[in-house]
Amino acid sequence: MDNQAKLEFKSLAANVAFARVTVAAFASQLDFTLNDLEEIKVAVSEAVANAVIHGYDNQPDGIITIIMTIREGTLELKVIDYGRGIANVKKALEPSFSTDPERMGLGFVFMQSFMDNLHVESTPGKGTVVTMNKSVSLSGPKEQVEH
Amino acid sequence: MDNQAKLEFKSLAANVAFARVTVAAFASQLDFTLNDLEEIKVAVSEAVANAVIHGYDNQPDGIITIIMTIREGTLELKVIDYGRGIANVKKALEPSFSTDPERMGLGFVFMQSFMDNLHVESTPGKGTVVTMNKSVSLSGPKEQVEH
Amino acid sequence: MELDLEYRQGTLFVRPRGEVDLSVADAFRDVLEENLAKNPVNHLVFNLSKVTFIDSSGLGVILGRYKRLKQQGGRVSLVGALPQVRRILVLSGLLTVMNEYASEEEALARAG
Amino acid sequence: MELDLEYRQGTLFVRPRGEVDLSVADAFRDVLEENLAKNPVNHLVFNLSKVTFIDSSGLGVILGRYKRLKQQGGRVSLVGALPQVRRILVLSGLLTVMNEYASEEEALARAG
Ligand SMILES: Nc1ncnc2c1ncn2[C@@H]1O[C@H](COP(=O)(O)OP(=O)(O)O)[C@@H](O)[C@H]1O
Ligand SMILES: Nc1ncnc2c1ncn2[C@@H]1O[C@H](COP(=O)(O)OP(=O)(O)O)[C@@H](O)[C@H]1O
Repeated sequence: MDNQAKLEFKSLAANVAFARVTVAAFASQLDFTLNDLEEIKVAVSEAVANAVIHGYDNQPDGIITIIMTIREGTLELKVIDYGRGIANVKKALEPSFSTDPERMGLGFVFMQSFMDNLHVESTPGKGTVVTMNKSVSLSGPKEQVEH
Repeated sequence: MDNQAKLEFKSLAANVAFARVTVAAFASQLDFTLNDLEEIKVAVSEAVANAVIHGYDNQPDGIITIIMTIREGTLELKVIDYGRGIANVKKALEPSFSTDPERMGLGFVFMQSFMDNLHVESTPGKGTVVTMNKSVSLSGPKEQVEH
Repeated sequence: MELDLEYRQGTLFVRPRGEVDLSVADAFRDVLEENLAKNPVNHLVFNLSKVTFIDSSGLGVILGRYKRLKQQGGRVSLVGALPQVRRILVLSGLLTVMNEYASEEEALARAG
Repeated sequence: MELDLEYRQGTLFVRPRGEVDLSVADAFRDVLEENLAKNPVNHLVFNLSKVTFIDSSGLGVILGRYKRLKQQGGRVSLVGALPQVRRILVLSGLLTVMNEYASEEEALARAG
């Protein structure tokens, strides 16, 4: 059954956990394994943390929107902020690249590793849209294949 | 810390569980007891089920909006639908009153019992807004008082 | 919700697991009606010990079956509700019309 | 996240519990820096056995402390990561620079 939901919240660090629990609850309408749900949680956590830290520079008054869609066994997530934007998306996607010396530059790496697809659109001064997809694996529980 | 989030989703029965988990995750930013969180889940479940069944007559294309606000230790919830509306709110709030013979007429009773406040605004043909509040009890964990 | 059903000498044991809300109410009701039509049941035992969440949509299924059995002279017992589920049963008034037991055995022995 | 710290003869045991993400990263880092300033530490042991979730914001706190200790000639050990946390450690490359042990005792005995 196709489904869609939209979540909007303030750019507070406390909302990172709220966002990942919400998305996992929505995703659990598909037959994802527990392992898949853990991976989705990490991806959401990274995207939302980026919006809070980089997009809004840790200011709490920004709005972050997540659009969750279930379509033919696939979960699509759009994590949107209306903040600073990214001047060089290609560079930003490189492993270990970070504009913040305190951070690891692994956010996009984790999103890419844990989801099937990652797409980043950004306009400096306007904001960033991170789109990620993940399908339920048809080959049975993923754990059995991977471990 | 004050906080606000807005959730929008389709009027599908499957989203009743999604809505209550999301609200509970948001509410857990306050120091509610596990018992309080269970009560909040029931209240959300009733309000969303009403929007699906009564507001939208079980049609899946309606939109349900939940606005969650945390302000000074109080959780405020607004559950909004743009459906049929309620002609006689006073009557609808009466225990055991239901326009559906298969149902118990206890939805509003549960919302009233499990939250501190319940307020219903409705315009026939336009929709319904159910507003509920619950504060963190200052007298320590509620369980110890009640059981 | 998952559901386990067992029929034994006029008693139908119903063992739902998980969350009983609007999303499962219709299917739950249909399965019960089907089983009540198939077998002569004079005692319906709801074992709620594995139910982690219930709301008025879920209770409605139980109450509806109670009304049906009462008309036929049968009875309905509730077994093992966890605290959060039990509070809902109390508040709904269901416990004033149905008997509650600690175990299925007790429900069988004492519901007479 | 909750945090338990224990200092014993040059070793600081760090035992976070729960979820280690952006919302706790600053406080986590500050507590560690404070303790590293207070005591002479040549071995930092992160016991992750009670960590249910970690993301790159949480890992950053561990990596930052690793860099600090390495400069001072100290070492960092990781203990007891659950499978989902361990996958993140692997993917981040942290396990290529820090040693991993099954228990705190083993970390003490083998990290020389
Ligand atoms: N939502 C965003 N808004 C603005 N800049 C972003 C956003 N997300 C990522 N970036 C930029 O991309 C870089 C790489 O991101 P990421 O791989 O998540 O690493 P990290 O968050 O550790 O810096 C960030 O350092 C930042 O400069
Ligand atoms: N969102 C809504 N839209 C339209 N009508 C509603 C809505 N919520 C409640 N009602 C009306 O109020 C009545 C009482 O609601 P409630 O106490 O929840 O009992 P129940 O859902 O069991 O009927 C319903 O039967 C319905 O007629």
